[in-house]
Amino acid sequence: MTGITENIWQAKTVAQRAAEALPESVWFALGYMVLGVVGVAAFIAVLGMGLIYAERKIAGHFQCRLGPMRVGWHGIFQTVADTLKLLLKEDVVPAQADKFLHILAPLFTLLGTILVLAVLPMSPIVHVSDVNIGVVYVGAVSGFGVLGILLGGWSSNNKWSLLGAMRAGAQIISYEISATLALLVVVLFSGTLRLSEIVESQAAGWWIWRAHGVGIVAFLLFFIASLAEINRTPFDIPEGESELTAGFHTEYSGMRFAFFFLAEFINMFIVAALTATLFLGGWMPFHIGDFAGFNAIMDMIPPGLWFTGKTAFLVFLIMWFRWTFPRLRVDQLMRLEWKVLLPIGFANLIAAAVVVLFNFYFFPVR
Amino acid sequence: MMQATDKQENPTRSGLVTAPELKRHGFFRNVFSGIKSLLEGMKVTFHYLSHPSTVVTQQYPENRATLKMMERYRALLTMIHDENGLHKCTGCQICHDNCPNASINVVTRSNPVSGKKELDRYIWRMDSCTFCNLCVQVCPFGVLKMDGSFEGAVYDRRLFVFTLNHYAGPAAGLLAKVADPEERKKMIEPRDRYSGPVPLNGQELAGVKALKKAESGCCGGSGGCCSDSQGSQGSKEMK
Amino acid sequence: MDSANLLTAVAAAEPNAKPREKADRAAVQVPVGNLSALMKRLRNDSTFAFDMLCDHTAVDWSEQGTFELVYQLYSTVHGHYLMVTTSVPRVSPIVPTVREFWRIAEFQEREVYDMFGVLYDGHPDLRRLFLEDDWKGFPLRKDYTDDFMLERPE
Amino acid sequence: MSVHITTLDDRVRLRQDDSSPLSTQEYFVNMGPQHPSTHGVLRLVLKLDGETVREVIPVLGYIHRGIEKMGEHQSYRQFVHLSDRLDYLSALINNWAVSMTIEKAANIELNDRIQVIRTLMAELQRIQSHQLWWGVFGMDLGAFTPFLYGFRDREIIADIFEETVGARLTMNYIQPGGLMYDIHPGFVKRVKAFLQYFKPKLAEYETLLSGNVILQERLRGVGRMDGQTALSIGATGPVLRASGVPLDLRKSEAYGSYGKVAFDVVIGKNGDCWDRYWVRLEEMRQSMKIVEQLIDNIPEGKHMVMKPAVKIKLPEGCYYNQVETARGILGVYIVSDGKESPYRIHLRTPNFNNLWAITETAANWRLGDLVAILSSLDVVVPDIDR
Repeated sequence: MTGITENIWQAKTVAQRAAEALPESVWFALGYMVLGVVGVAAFIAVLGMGLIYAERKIAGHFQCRLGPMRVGWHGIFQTVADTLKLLLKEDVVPAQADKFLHILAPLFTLLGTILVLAVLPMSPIVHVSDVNIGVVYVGAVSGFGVLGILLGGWSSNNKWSLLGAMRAGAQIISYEISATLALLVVVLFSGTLRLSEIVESQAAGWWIWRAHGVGIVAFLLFFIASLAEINRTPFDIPEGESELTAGFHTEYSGMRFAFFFLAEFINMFIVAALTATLFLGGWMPFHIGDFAGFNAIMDMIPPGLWFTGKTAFLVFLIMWFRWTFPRLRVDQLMRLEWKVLLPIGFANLIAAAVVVLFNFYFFPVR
Repeated sequence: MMQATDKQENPTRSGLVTAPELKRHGFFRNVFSGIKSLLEGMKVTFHYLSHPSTVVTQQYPENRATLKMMERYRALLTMIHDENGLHKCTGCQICHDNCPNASINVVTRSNPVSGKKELDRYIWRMDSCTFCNLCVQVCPFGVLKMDGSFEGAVYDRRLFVFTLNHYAGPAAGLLAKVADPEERKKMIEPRDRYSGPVPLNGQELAGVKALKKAESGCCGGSGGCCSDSQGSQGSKEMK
Repeated sequence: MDSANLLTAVAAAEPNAKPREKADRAAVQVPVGNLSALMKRLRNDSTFAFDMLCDHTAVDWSEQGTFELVYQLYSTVHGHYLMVTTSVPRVSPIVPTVREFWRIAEFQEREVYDMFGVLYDGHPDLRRLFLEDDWKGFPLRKDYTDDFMLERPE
Repeated sequence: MSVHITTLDDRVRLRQDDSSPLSTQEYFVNMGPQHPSTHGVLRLVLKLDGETVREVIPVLGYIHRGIEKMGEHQSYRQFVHLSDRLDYLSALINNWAVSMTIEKAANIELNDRIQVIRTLMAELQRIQSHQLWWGVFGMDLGAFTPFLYGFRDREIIADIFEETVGARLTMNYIQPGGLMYDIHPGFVKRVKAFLQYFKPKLAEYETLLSGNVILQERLRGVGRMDGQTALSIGATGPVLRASGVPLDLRKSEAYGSYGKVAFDVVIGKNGDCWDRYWVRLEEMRQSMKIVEQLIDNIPEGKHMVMKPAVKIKLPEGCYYNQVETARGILGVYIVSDGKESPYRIHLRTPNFNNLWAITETAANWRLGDLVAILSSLDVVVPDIDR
C-alpha cells in the first residue's frame, strides 16, 4: 500500500493483540481471547435483536402499519421480550425425528455465521481476527449454514421440511458459484485474500466505481447471489411460507427455532457487511483518488461509522426487497443462476482480468 | 413488458374487455424492463415508508376514548329501558319464535296483582347468537336494539347467557295506567343480569354446563371472576 | 330458445320426457332408463348445446319413497336453461353417471352420494365427499338421525 | 351394474416402481387442512414427483356445517342469515341470491330504490372481495405487503357497510322483501370518498404487483385452462371468464339494476393465472364504474315492501335462481311443499364448482405454481363445504 493509506488505519485485530500480549503475560492474551469470544457472542445477540426490531419496524411502515408499539417506547423491547419467550418455550422434538441431528442442525447454522463474523473488519480497531486467506475462509465456513439447513430439514422427518432443505441445498450451492465469481473480481483488483487489505486497497476509491462498470456488475452479482444464499425474498423459497409452511424449520420450536431465526438475521448483516467490505470500501471513508482536501474532510467521520452506515444501508435495501417483491419459483431461481448470473459472472471476471492486466481502473495504485 | 394498465378493447365483441397478453422481448430488454418494474414497485413501498401519515393502525385500547362504533353496529342485544327504568316488552315471544337458532328465551309469568301474562325474564344467549338482527326487526313494540358495545369478551362462555330486562312486570304503557305507586311496586320485581334459568344460576343449557349456584353472587354483572370453569366443575362434584 | 320451444324440442328428442310440473323454468322429467341418452343429446346436439351443468342435486321425497335427482343445465351458446329431473326408488337408488358429458358431475354426484346415498353407475371415483369414508348414514335424507343432532329448544 | 365405492386410501396407494435402481418414487403430501396458502381448512392431497405436482386430490368437509339441512328447519327469512356464512367475502350477494329466489317464488315486487341499493351494495362487496383476493394473491406469491394494502383498502368499504348495515362481514342485510335498513345518510358521501380514494390505489396495485417482472413470470402460462374445459368443470365467475367465456349473469340476466348501467364483461385470452389475475383487477374497475353510475341516482322509495314479521310461504313447487357473486354463480334451489320452511334447499356455490379446476390445471406444475393456481381460483373454503 502506498502513502494514501495512513498507518493509523492499520488494522490491529483482537487476535493480533492477543498474540502480542502472549510473551508478556498469558493472562493478558487469554483476556483478549475471552474479549473476542464474548464480544462476538454479545454482538450477535444484540445485533440479532436490533435487526429483528428494525425489520419489524421497517416492514410495518412499508405496510402502513406501526410495527411493535407495546413493549417499551415504540416497542423497543419487543424483541427482548420475544427472545425471552423463545428461551422459555418448550422445545419440541418430533417423536419420529432423528434427535441427535435435529438438535445439531441449528447449532451448525449458527456456527457458520459466528465464524464469518470473526473475520469481518468492522473498523481498524474492531476486528477479531485477520486471516490471511479471509476471502477463502468466508466462502468455506459459510457452508456450515447450508449443512445445518440440510440436516435440519432431513432430521425433522417431515416432507415439507425435507422439500425446504432440498430447495435450500440446491439454491445455496448454485448461488455460491456466482457469489464467488463476483468475489474473485475484487480479489483480482486488490490482489489479496486478506479482508483488511481489501479494505485498505480501496483507499483511493471504492471498487464499485473504480473499474469502469466491472465493479458495479460484480457488486450486483454478489449482492443478488448473497441474497439467494441467505434465503431472503425474492429468493426465500426454502422457507416460502405460502408453499412449505416454514420449510426446513417447520418442526423447530423454542430455542432451536430462535437459533435458525437469529442465524438468518445475522446472515443478513454478514451479507451486507461483506458487500460493503468488498465493494464499498468497508470502514474506508469515501475517497476520490488524490483529492487530499476532499479525502481529509471525509476522514473526519470515524471509520466505524462509515462501516455501520454502509452496512445499515445495505441491510435496509435487503429489507426493502423483502417487503416489496414476490418470490421466484424453484425452476426460475435455478434458471436465473445458471442462465443469467453465471454467464454474466464469467464474462465479468474476464473483463475484470483485462482491467487489472492493463491497469485500466481509475486511480491505479500499483 | 406490456403495461398491464393498457386496456385492449376487443373489436369483435362489444362490451368486452380482454386481458392484455404478456409479451417476451429480447434478453437485454427483458433484463432492463424487469429491473425497471422492480424499481417502480420499490418506489411504491418506499412512498409509504417515507410518509408516516399513511399509517392506518389503530392503537386499541389506547384509543378507547376516541373510538366510536357506527350507530347501527350490532354487537350486543339490549332491551331499551326508558328514563324511569321501564321497558315496553309485553312478552309476546315473536322474537323468541323468529330467532333462527333459539338464542332468545322469553320467559313469561302471570302478574301477582292483575294476573295478566307479562315478561318475567328475557334471556339472551350471546354465545349462539349470530347477530342477524331479526329479533330487533320483528319486534312490534321496538323493545330491542343492537348496541355497539363490542367489548363483550369474557373468560367463561357461561357468562354469555344472561337476562336483558331489569325487572319482571308489565310493559311501560300498562304500568303507566296504574295510578297507585304502591300497586305499581307490587307488580314489579327486579331482575338482575345473571338470575333465572342461566348457567350461572345452576341451570344447564344445551351444550353449556351449569355453574355452581353459590358462585353466581360473586360474578354479578361484571363477569370475569368465574374464569376457571374446570375448577368450579370440580368443586361442584366434590360436594 | 324460450322455454316452450325448448320443451317441445326436448319432447321431440326424447318421447319419454314429460314436462315437470310446478317448476319456475323449463323442466322435464325422464325415467332413469332414458336419462343417459337424453343427457347425451342435450350435451352434444347443437340445437341444445348444454355445455354447462350448473347444478346437480337430489330431493328426498320420503313419503313417495323416491329420490328426485335434479340437473340444472345451461347453454352458453344459446343462453337457455333446462331443468332435468329423474326419480329413483329410495330402496335402490342407482342412476347412470353423467360425468362423461360434464366433468363437474363427478364431484356433484359425489356430493349427492355423500348426502343421499344415491349410487352412480359408471362413476370412476364414487366416494364420500364431505364426510369420512366410514360415516354411517346419509345426512340429507329426511329420516337421518345421529347423536349430534340438536333439537330446537322451546 | 358397476357401482364401486372407493375410499381415500385407495386413491393414495403408491405404485412401487423397482424396474431400475435409478427409478424415483412419487410421494403423497398433505397440503392442509392447516396450511398457510389453502386459506382455511381445505385439504389437498398432493402426489408429488420431487417438486412437480402430479395429482391433486381435494379432501373436503373440514368446515361442513350442514347449512342445507339446517335450512330445512328454518323459515325462509331465517335462512337468509345462513347464506352469509357460505362465501363470507360476498355475504351481501349471497343474501341477495336467497332473497331473490324467495321473492321470485312468492311474487314479491320490489321498488327501484331497493334494487339500486342492492346493486350498489353487491358491487361494493365485489370490489371488497377482489381487494382481499388481490392481497392474498400477493401473499401467496411471497409478497407480504400487498396483503396489508388490500386489507387497508378493504377496510374503507367495511366501514361503509358498518355504517349502513351494522356489520362488517356477515351482513344479513338483503332480506326477502327489501333491505334491513334504509341506507345511512352518510352512505353516498362515504361511497364517493371511497371511489376518490381507490382509483389511485388501483393504479398502485398495478405498479406494485401487475407490473412486477417476477409476478409476471410466475403467472404467465401457468395453470392454463381453455374455455371448454372450464365450462365442463363447472367453473364460473372470473375463473370462467379468464378462459375466454364471456358468461356474466349481470349481463345475461340483468337482474337488479344491472340492466340500467353500462359496464363491460372482462374476459381473458389464455385462461392462465395471469388472465385470472387481470380479470379480477379489471372487474374492480368495472364495479367502480357501476357504482359511479348508480350512486347519484338512488330513487326514492321504501326500503322494505313487506313487514319483517310477516311469515313467508312459497307456493308448492321448485325454484332455481342464480346470481353472480364475486367468485361466480351462486344458485339457490328451493323445493317448497307450501309450508313455512323449505322442503329442501340447495345451494350451488361457486367455489365448490371452481375448486375442481385445480385437478385439471395443476398437474405437472411445480408446488409453487400450485399455490399460485389455487390462489388464482380464489376459493373460500366455507363456500365449498357449506
